[in-house]
Amino acid sequence: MKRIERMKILKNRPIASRIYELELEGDLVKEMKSPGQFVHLKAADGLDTTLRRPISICHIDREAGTFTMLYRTEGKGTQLLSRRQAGERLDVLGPLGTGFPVEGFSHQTRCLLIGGGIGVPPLYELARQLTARGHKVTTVIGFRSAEDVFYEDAFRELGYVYVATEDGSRGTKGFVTDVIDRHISEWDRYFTCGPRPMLRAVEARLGPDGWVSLEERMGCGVGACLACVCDEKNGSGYRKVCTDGPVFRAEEVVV
Amino acid sequence: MKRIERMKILKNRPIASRIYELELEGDLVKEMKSPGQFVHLKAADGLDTTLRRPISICHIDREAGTFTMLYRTEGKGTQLLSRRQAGERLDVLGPLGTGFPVEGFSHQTRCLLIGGGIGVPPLYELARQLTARGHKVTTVIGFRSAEDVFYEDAFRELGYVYVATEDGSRGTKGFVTDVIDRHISEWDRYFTCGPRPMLRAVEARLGPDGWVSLEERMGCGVGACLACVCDEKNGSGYRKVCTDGPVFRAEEVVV
Amino acid sequence: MTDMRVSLPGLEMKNPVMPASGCFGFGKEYSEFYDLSRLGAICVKAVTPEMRKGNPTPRVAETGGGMLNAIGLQNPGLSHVMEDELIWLQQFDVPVIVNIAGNTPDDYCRVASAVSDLPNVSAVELNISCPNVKEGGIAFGTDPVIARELTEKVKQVCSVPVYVKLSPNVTDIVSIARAVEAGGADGLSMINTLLGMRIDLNTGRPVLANGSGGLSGAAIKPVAVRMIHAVSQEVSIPIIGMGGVTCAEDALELILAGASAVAVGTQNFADPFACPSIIDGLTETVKRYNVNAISELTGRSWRTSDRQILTAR
Amino acid sequence: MTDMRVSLPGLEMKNPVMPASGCFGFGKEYSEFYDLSRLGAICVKAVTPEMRKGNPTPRVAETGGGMLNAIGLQNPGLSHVMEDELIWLQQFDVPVIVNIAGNTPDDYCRVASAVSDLPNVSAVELNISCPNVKEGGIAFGTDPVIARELTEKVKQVCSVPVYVKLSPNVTDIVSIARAVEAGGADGLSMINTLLGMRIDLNTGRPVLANGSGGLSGAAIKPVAVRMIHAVSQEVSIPIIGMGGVTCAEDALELILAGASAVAVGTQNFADPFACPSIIDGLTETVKRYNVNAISELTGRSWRTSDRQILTAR
Ligand SMILES: Cc1cc2nc3c(=O)[nH]c(=O)nc-3n(C[C@H](O)[C@H](O)[C@H](O)COP(=O)(O)OP(=O)(O)OC[C@H]3O[C@@H](n4cnc5c(N)ncnc54)[C@H](O)[C@@H]3O)c2cc1C
Ligand SMILES: Cc1cc2nc3c(=O)[nH]c(=O)nc-3n(C[C@H](O)[C@H](O)[C@H](O)COP(=O)(O)OP(=O)(O)OC[C@H]3O[C@@H](n4cnc5c(N)ncnc54)[C@H](O)[C@@H]3O)c2cc1C
Ligand SMILES: Cc1cc2nc3c(=O)[nH]c(=O)nc-3n(C[C@H](O)[C@H](O)[C@H](O)COP(=O)(O)O)c2cc1C
Ligand SMILES: Cc1cc2nc3c(=O)[nH]c(=O)nc-3n(C[C@H](O)[C@H](O)[C@H](O)COP(=O)(O)O)c2cc1C
Ligand code: FES
Ligand code: FES
Repeated sequence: MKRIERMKILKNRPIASRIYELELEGDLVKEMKSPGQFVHLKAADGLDTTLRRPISICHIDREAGTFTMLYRTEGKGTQLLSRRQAGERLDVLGPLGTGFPVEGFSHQTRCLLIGGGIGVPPLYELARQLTARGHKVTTVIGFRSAEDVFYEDAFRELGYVYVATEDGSRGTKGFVTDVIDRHISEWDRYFTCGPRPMLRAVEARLGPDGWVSLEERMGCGVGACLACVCDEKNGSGYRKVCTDGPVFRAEEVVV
Repeated sequence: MKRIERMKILKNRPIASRIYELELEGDLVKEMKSPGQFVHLKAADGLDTTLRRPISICHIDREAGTFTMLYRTEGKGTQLLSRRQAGERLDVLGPLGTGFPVEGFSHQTRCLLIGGGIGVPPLYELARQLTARGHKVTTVIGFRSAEDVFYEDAFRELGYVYVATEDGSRGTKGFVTDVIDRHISEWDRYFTCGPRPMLRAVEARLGPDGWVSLEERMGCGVGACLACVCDEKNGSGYRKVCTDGPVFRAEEVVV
Repeated sequence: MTDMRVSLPGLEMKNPVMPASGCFGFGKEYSEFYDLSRLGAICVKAVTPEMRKGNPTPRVAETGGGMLNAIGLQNPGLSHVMEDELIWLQQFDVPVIVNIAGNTPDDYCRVASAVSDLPNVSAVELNISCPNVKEGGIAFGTDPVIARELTEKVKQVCSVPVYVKLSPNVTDIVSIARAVEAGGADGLSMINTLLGMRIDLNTGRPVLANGSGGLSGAAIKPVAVRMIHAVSQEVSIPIIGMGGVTCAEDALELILAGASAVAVGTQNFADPFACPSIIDGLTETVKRYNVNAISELTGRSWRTSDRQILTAR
Repeated sequence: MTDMRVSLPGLEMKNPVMPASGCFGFGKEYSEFYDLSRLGAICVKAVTPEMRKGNPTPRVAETGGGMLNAIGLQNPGLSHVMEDELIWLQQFDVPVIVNIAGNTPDDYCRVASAVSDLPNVSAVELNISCPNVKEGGIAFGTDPVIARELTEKVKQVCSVPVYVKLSPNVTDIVSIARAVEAGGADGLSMINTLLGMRIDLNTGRPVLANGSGGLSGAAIKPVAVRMIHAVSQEVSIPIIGMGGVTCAEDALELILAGASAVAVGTQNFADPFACPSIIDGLTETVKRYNVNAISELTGRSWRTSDRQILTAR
């Protein structure tokens, strides 16, 4: 049976401009396996938020029984979340969704991870699991400006990292696709998460042999309300981001 | 100009069954003079409470720049209030309303203060101000049971105190009116605050030569919305509890 | 122990709580959280004769104390629902209500007649009030004459009791309720969502791709209470109440207003265990009342004539 | 600096923000908090020809994200309002709107004709939608023909512009809006409160002595946005928008939906400085938009055809 847990907040601290690192402890961690899955959080008790908020799992530490998320303060929910303190309990539903595949690749597959802004976090657990399995990881991460950059060093420990910023204040000036155009030629599989325009540009360049992680406004987060659908590429139907995704094969859905 | 202040919570602790003592510090204390006035509190930020909550001023410490309220957890607002911690700020509008008179009495007036349950708190500041002016204070306070009793000792420092409990677990068994019937014969003025049935019983016994403090559901707390009216005794009109009251001459309004 | 069972046309319920249509899919997702047999009944997502894609996204938006949705009746269509979803639900010991939507009376009749032949379908609920479909759908719920005719037509072809789900977006809900009762409805469901909209301050455009959507959640509970209170005094068929129920106390409020059973919608999203915990909470809360069966509380707000204390125990 | 002035029939406003009728008395109480001349306008409590006592208490109840009220039009009557309240308001440099209620068209005409002769009364607002009066009051707001006739009659005797305040408790608010426009209304105010109820679980009876009341506050904002969005596209008279405005962003949302000015009701109770802080906030927020005057934002949600980013600056 699935469940929810009031997990203990160990850490909730800013690490970049409007970006917070939130570490939680609890039993649910045991069920977290696949990178790219997400949890559905109640940011606050009471009437201030009617709906939960979906946030990706960024780092699972199964031994410590903890996991980490990174989130950006956008609206009400994430702002309330940023005020929560270590020691408090947070109502967590998850892990939910279908994440990135890490099995079934041939030996030492060259994996290209491309993340934009708040799409970067799920790639971190992915990078860890891929490298743990002996694959080669190159990460391209894009941000607006130097103060928005996070986890660059963390990724560097797992492979080669390129950073792009729109204003050029760190790394390559421009978008992740500029980095790809200039620096990346050899890769076997790609894995990407970020804003829609970025996903579209990446797919246009790299073709269908990859996986994309999508965002959509959610109601239930578990597949019951049909709020979070995206279009299937071939076919007339919809897929649900919360259960069929958030990770899809690039060829499967319209980004 | 009137104002609101985010006052600092110095203390917020339980002192009897479901009764909390809340001490606040701030500039508004300078404006607090009349016993029986109240403040209008925002129990929590956000959507959980649309309206403020009226709570009586129980003790003004002008030198320390603090004042104290006592409240009972009833519904949502007071429950949220009870979770607020020392050091946090509380949004306070006040002091509001017209309190009990303490001037204009002849020398050593024998004052009878009668309070029931959560109607007791405003009588404490009243007792302090009356005794400070050399008047004699006798207090009769009624509760449901021993565990509900509060401030008995505090009142004792200011005069004679009778306690009644409905179940007889402390003081006289019965209501404040039972105490009055049995023990009180000599008094010049009375001052009462408590549930309506108590106020009615008190007025029926002691007549019009006193002051009653009324409760009514409030919207604005400042006289603008007309939510909090009570009937005038002689006349077809209404009086506003939040501005004309909460304290009225017993002969003035229908209790 | 208060008797929690309620008995409504076609529905012998263990307790008066069910999920509201559209907020529980066809049950599969929530069956991963708890045993669906605990529920008083299950009301499934609206079914139309053919598969429907629904509206573009975003389909939901949060609002103060509530949310908007414009799913647009996405569903796999009658035959898939019958062959897959409803069969699957047979494993649970719980009455199933099939919510039906359509553009024409014939649409409603086709679905009603087909699903009512299934052994575990105990009732149908005619969604004549979905605010998120352009053609026809809304008129059924706002015109008493049309609402009555639709009810009559469905009654002729449907072998299980028919509940009609009323729209709150009307001047006079009592007249619609009376009309569908006259048309033979066995019960009423109320209320569906209020029409609402949010505008995105950055784009200046509505947040929902559909423009407007249906408002649900705590925000609308006072509207539901008032309408159930008004309608229950004017009809003699039972009401399944819904609108903003988040806890046992809310469910009780709708019951006191006049509902015989209560459906929980939006709260399932905030808490996947909403229904079972409301059932547990209600079983506990109802002990405060001096009644042998929870059904005695239906409509007590207008049955008792003075401000007596109801919680005598 | 964006030009914050808005110009509506009879109302030259410094900014588009005013208190909503019934939530601000006749201004005296809030004048103890700030200078009323800062407001775009002032809309006073409903005035009837004779003094009215209103409903018994309790008159208010809190709800999820909102509140219910059933004040019942308590007011000191026309002559007292004219001789005392409205004269007192002359000291402020702010246009005054007199909200009018009544049981008959004649009631409305008497008050409108009398107050429109006062120098500082800039407009009247016909409250044809107060849910808390039994006789007549509500029908004016739900029947387009009656609403139109009432508007016509008042227009004949009233020397200042006439705004008609619409009820949201109708099936088709656009038809009422069109009718009062045809009747000569100079502007619309919308929305009044939704009908709602709360039941006290201890007594089993409605919390409000009146039974039902009017729902206001954040909970109803999506309903207000949707109705303003719909009506503003169908009429050519301006709209004073209201319903759940708690902050500058909410005010902006109503403006983008189609309102030319915005009234703040319930929020005054939570924060007596609500109006001036919304004015300040709006002055700040509006800078994000590529406009010279805030009036350019009215109805932008339907005037712009695609999802362009509005916040260009
Ligand atoms: C599968 C998935 C994984 C995500 N992972 C992360 C992450 O790791 N870190 C992170 O910072 N953000 C992540 N997001 C985005 C995050 O959910 C939104 O930023 C957040 O919900 C905004 O909430 P808010 O209350 O601050 O904003 P508001 O705008 O006040 O939210 C209002 C409503 O809109 C929804 N909403 C608003 N923006 C988004 C969005 N971009 N995607 C989905 N729903 C939205 C909210 O959930 C809420 O229901 C993820 C989204 C999805 C769908
Ligand atoms: C002038 C005045 C002075 C008061 N002084 C005190 C005091 O010193 N200590 C104390 O414990 N209580 C006092 N009260 C009562 C106190 O205001 C209520 O207990 C409190 O508002 C309940 O809020 P709640 O959210 O816990 O209850 P809920 O029932 O959830 O409140 C819902 C709504 O009803 C209103 N309400 C509920 N009960 C009352 C009530 N008895 N009187 C007025 N409004 C009510 C609330 O303000 C709120 O708007 C006073 C009331 C008034 C009018
Ligand atoms: C996402 C969503 C989808 C819904 N779909 C349907 C539906 O298909 N058929 C229907 O009759 N009502 C539908 N409703 C309305 C609910 O059944 C219910 O009447 C309404 O949401 C009020 O209850 P609540 O406040 O508990 O959510 C839907 C509501 C939501 C929030
Ligand atoms: C306590 C109270 C009294 C009201 N009295 C009136 C009134 O006299 N006349 C009127 O037209 N509207 C009246 N209203 C309705 C408001 O003017 C406004 O239309 C409604 O409350 C929605 O706005 P809000 O959500 O900002 O409060 C009243 C509202 C409240 C809460
Ligand atoms: S969020 Fe409900 S189906 Fe995906
Ligand atoms: S509470 Fe508004 S007038 Fe008294």
